[in-house]
Amino acid sequence: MTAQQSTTQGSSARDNAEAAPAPRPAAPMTMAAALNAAIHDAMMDDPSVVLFGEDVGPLGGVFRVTDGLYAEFGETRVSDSPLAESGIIGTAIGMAIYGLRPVVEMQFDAFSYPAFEQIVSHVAKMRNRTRGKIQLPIVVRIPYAGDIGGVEHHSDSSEAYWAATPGLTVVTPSNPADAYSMLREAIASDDPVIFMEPKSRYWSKAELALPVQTAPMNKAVVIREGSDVTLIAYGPTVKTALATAELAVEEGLSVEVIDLRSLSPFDDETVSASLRKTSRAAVIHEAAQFGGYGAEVVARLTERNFYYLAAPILRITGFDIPYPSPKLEEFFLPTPDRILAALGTWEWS
Amino acid sequence: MTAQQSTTQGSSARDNAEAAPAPRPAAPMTMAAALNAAIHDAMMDDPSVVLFGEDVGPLGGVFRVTDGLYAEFGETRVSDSPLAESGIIGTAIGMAIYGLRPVVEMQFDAFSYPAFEQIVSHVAKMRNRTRGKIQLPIVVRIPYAGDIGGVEHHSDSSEAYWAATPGLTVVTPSNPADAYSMLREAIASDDPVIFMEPKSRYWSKAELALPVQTAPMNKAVVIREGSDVTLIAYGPTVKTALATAELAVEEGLSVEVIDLRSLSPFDDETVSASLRKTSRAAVIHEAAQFGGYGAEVVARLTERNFYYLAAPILRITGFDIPYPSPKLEEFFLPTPDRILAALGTWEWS
Amino acid sequence: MPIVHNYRGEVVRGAWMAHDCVMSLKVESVPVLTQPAPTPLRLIDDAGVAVDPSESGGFALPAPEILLGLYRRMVVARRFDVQVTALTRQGRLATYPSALGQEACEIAAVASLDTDDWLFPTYRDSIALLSRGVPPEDILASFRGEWHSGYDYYKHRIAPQATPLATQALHAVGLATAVKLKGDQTVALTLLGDGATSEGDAHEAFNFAAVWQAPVVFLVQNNQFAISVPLDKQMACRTIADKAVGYGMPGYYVDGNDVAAMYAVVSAAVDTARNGGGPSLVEGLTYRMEAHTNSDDPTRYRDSADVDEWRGRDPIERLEKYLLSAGLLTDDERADIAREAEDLAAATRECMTKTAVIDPLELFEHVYATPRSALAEQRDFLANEIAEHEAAATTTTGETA
Amino acid sequence: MPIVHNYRGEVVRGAWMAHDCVMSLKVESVPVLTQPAPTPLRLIDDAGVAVDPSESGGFALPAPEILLGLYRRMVVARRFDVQVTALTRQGRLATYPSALGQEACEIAAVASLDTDDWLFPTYRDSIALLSRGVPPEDILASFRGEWHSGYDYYKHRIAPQATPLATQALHAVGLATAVKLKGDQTVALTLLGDGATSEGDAHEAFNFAAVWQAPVVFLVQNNQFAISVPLDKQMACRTIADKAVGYGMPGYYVDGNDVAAMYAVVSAAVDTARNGGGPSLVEGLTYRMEAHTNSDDPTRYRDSADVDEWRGRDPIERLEKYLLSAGLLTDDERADIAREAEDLAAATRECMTKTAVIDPLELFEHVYATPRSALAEQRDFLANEIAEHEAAATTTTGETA
Ligand SMILES: Cc1ncc(C[n+]2csc(CCOP(=O)(O)OP(=O)(O)O)c2C)c(N)n1
Ligand SMILES: Cc1ncc(C[n+]2csc(CCOP(=O)(O)OP(=O)(O)O)c2C)c(N)n1
Ligand SMILES: [Mg+2]
Ligand SMILES: [Mg+2]
Repeated sequence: MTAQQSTTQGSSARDNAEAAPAPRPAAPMTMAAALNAAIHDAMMDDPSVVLFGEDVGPLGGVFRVTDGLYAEFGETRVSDSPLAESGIIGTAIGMAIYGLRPVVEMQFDAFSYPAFEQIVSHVAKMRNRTRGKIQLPIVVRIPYAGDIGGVEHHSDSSEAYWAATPGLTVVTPSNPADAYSMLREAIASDDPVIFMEPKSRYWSKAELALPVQTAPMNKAVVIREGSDVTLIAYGPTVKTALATAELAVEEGLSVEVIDLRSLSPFDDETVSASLRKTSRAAVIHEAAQFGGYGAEVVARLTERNFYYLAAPILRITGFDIPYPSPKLEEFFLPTPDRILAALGTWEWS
Repeated sequence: MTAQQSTTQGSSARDNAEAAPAPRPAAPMTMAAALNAAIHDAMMDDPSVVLFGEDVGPLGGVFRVTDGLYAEFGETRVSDSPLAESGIIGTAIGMAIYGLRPVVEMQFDAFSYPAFEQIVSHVAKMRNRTRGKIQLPIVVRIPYAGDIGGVEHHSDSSEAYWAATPGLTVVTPSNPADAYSMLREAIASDDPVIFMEPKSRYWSKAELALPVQTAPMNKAVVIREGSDVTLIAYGPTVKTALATAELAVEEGLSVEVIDLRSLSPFDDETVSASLRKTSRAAVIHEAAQFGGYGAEVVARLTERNFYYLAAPILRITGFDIPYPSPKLEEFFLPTPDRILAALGTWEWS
Repeated sequence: MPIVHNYRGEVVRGAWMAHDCVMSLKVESVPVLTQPAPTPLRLIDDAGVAVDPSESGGFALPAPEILLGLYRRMVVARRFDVQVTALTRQGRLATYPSALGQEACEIAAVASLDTDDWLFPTYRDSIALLSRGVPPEDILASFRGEWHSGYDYYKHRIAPQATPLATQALHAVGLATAVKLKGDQTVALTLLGDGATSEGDAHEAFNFAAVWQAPVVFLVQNNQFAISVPLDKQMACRTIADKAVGYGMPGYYVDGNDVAAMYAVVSAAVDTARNGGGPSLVEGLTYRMEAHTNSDDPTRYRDSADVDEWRGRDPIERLEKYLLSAGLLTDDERADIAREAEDLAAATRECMTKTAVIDPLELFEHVYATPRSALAEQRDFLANEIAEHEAAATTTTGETA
Repeated sequence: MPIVHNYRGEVVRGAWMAHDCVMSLKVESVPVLTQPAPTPLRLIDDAGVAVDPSESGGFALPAPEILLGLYRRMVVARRFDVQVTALTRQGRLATYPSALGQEACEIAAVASLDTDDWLFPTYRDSIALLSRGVPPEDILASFRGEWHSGYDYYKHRIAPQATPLATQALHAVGLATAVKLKGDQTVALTLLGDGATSEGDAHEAFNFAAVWQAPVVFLVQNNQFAISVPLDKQMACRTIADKAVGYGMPGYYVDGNDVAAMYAVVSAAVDTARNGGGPSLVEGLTYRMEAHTNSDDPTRYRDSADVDEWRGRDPIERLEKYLLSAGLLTDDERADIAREAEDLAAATRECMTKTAVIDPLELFEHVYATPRSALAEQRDFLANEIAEHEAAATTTTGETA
């Protein structure tokens, strides 16, 4: 490859991504299937997209997200790597330097930790280090969070680590349509993207006519209008927030629900606008509260909207303990009841 | 070793730590020397304390914190390990299971990242995993932060990663007396402790009569009384906060300064008390702001003291970018001027 | 038998496969191997016939009572494994990684250890725990999702079953190093899978162990798959034992379905470690007969033909054939072993009927040795929530009553 | 010359040190080595005398013009290194890790690569960058603290000098794999230190490269120290080349102060990679003559006697002796080389007089390709702050005027 090609790495891919295939008839589709379709379509459109990781080949991934891709695209573009996460990210970096757009998988997010150095010291910093000369269009897919009855290490929520790392873009879909649209956008992006997939939502279904394009992946979306309070959720807790909003109706409480979608960057505009309307907000996530992503949400919203707040922004999250074993996770996970109870602690004058 | 001994691991060490050596005459001492003395005295008091890492032996560490210990205690208790951080933490875990109390060093905090999995998945979780049957009295010393003209990877501030991890205790001294006292307490603790040493303060001096005992390491300390605003700092920014308080006097502003000392746990009592007195606060750290430790400080203090706040709690921190190269770090680091300017943005009615 | 000179000019007699690259090897306690690499060392062949001593690399067939003991333990262990797999299929456990077909490796490992030695197992090695005396209910606590791990580590000298691959190998090396520093005689043995050897932690563990001459044995169960990934996508060297060369420790390539060979080699490696000879790497070539876990579907990535072929190399049948032909296994003995196995299976089913009720408030108890007020607050919060729910529940029942 | 059978029954002819454990080796392009291990391969001995071909493991002495070119590049590179070390002692640079004494490895590496090949260097390898055409001011940008890295990566086909040890080896393997997927002819060569081989990333890089048969060459400069830690605390195998065995790739153990041998072996390894023969591991046994960096104090951990001994094995003097005795180096040539070296030194001093002014606002420019409003706000904040300070400054001067 020539320096010419190299320095224009990615842009061609972006164009390709825009030249999307013809719409297909609507069909009910799980989030896993939508992710699969997104990778498939991206590989069709852009020959520089390659896929590798542990068990992503013939098996199709332990969650079957890459099902059939090995058969269709073959060994050169879809491959099972040796079992080493730092090796997966490190080699993806080298491939990206040469102009490929690797899509790699960390089988479960606790298993992304061996790759922490490659992600934090290189994936996040390479572009800044080289004054923009080298960019790394890598997508790191990470199935995260719990509520699947998984044994230890299979239900972590690692988003706080990635979001705290300048240079990384961190997004997470909560539904099949976003899963397809955001993954396409992530693969087309010239920035490295940590793409966090909520395991518990893999089998959630929606009627989709692909290729579907939803809001840009760096935008939060108000998915339910309300006037009394804003619930801020992402990934697995969006469903919880919507259920809470339903429940709240009986209590005469009008709840607005925001799906953040993008954890880094944070969409201040959309969220602050909602907060200024309702004057009350709570952020909901599975991860432990202390130092969790919710802290940033509370801090920046309070800084920017202090005089609009009728009450402190609440965090309804996991406890400050390691994620529990299957028989105890129900006590750990934020529930609509717990969220409603928390809202009840506010002075509602 | 028998199960008996094993299950009582540590306690004996704690007793030893209390039986401190006779006071020595006061002498001016750098933080590096105080840390060295703390390790030395702990090794004297407790034969189960061992020290290893990269270059901690004959060289005495790249910052000379372990200077002379190899000569005094010999190869069996002080050793240079092969060059592998995951190996250092992983073997420390095994040693702790057998009843030793390893004190290990990560040469610079960006170089703790290869050990991230061992720290997050094992050091932090082993005690909970085993229902308290196995505890890991390990101290991980991490020289952190910048302001030393270091090249890339030598000035990171990784505290947000550790503080967000349940199971870890994270502390950081800002002066020689605390350095000695807190490190002694960390080594005597039955919990694993991430001991973060502010590089830029290694050569700061104080008059010390060892063994000195300061406040418990899980306590924050008000190091300067004030009535108008509370500055919350830790490690390298404590000095900055004090300088700001001095400067503020001219502007007729009475600034209270808190040295957090413990990042996890967070001393809500002490900090909230100060905040309720001054009704205004700002947290100062070197690390990037987004998802940084300051977010937790702002979030929990606002949750707990909302109706006492005259203004939003501010964060004066590094920018949301990778730590800059030496010639540009001055623009990145929070300065007294920048902090004062920030306080000026509040409505002071 | 290869003779080579190391760079100190000393004559070094090498170990299996790793011959002329080994310098840290203490030969006294390790029999010299003579078979041409890379046929795995075997003492009893597939047909159950003892291998000619000239072919057995200097390793002697273990004594009859030892073989009988290994047979009993394998039969009992398999019964447990099959029982738990069945229970898992009934949805009674969150997950269970079966060791079916790997009994020779698992039992040889445990049988080679003294009571004071330490074992560092993985999720795969439940039958090793069983064979070392951990009660079924304690083993199953984690797979039932009651708690992350549920046995007495210091009583059994077994670390928690590790899930993050290869991480436990470093723990074993650390413990073994502590043993050495204290001048104790304990040995640490850690079990790894073939896939796990690709992780950086495996490399760091091998290297730390060799440099520190730690009394540790690395037993790699090469069951030829890492979930769906076959060995040839995992490494390009001939055998996993080859990897020992790069660390200066002996590497042994052994038929992992021949419990006699596994026992002979692992015991020798354990002796070497105990006698100050440093670490060894033992590869047991075997096969994972079951799916990776109950949630796996092997038909997606391997031929049933291969599975059938390996069924023909069953470690238990092989030893049984030998014992029978050697007249070492009586019908009474077999009946007795079968009874023990069935009793264990019954006990295992029985323990599943008791659901250990774990107080959710215990979630806050063990995270730290030093109490934290913030956690106490959260515990109280949960206690309240639970109390309110129960109150609500009773009132509802009250109403409906 | 050893002949062994791999487990497919194929006859495999091995490479230096890694003989009979190598199966992935394509021998066509790799000369067969016959010297007894573990004397490092040498083509010109310490005294500057050419080694008898029967002793040279089948590697031929490079042609005179190549040797002359290597000599020139080493002399020039050393002059640069010495100059920069001097400037650093004057406090003009933040830091500089010198490669003094390692010129044979550094120059042989660069000389073995085509312009389209890629180099993945470390902080230690500035003279390799220089020899590949990177201007002094671009090399020094990072050590002067102007920016983290400062040259044109795609023009020179050189990745940023890596600081996190062994991480760059994986980048090299990834790039080489991409080359293979695209069907290109490019080769990636990465430089590592002896200490770096202990990191998990080194293991993963070696293994991925071997499994994927990536066109990559791992050149380990064994300068026998990792800052203060000597090799015997780093590993227990005989040589770093031994490590190749566990990956199924050829390992070469070479005198790292003999540029002729280093060039011959590294070029052969590069050819092997280019011709589809997969990766190789080359160890150059050398010595770090300077401190680790200017902030290091070697007297704390090594004898000056060792340093003196290695000064006697100087790679430049050795080749010079050979060239002179062979009548290949004229006085004019030497004068010309000296002039080139002095010119470079002058240019290096000159570039230090120019302080590159970097706009602090650039700090926000390259973090993301996709603009972020939050970062724009922070940039504006800093711009304001700077403007105000300047305003304040001018008013003060105004007053004092
Ligand atoms: C660090 C890490 N990465 C990924 C996984 C997910 N995982 C669990 S088992 C497994 C395969 C392990 O294969 P092997 O080491 O051969 O052991 P086996 O399961 O065959 O006994 C994988 C990839 C994990 N547990 N840990
Ligand atoms: C992951 C990591 N750990 C620690 C360091 C700190 N460090 C910088 S150089 C060095 C020694 C490296 O030795 P070696 O690999 O032999 O290279 P050399 O400096 O001798 O060229 C260390 C420990 C680092 N840069 N990266
Ligand atoms: Mg396996
Ligand atoms: Mg070195």
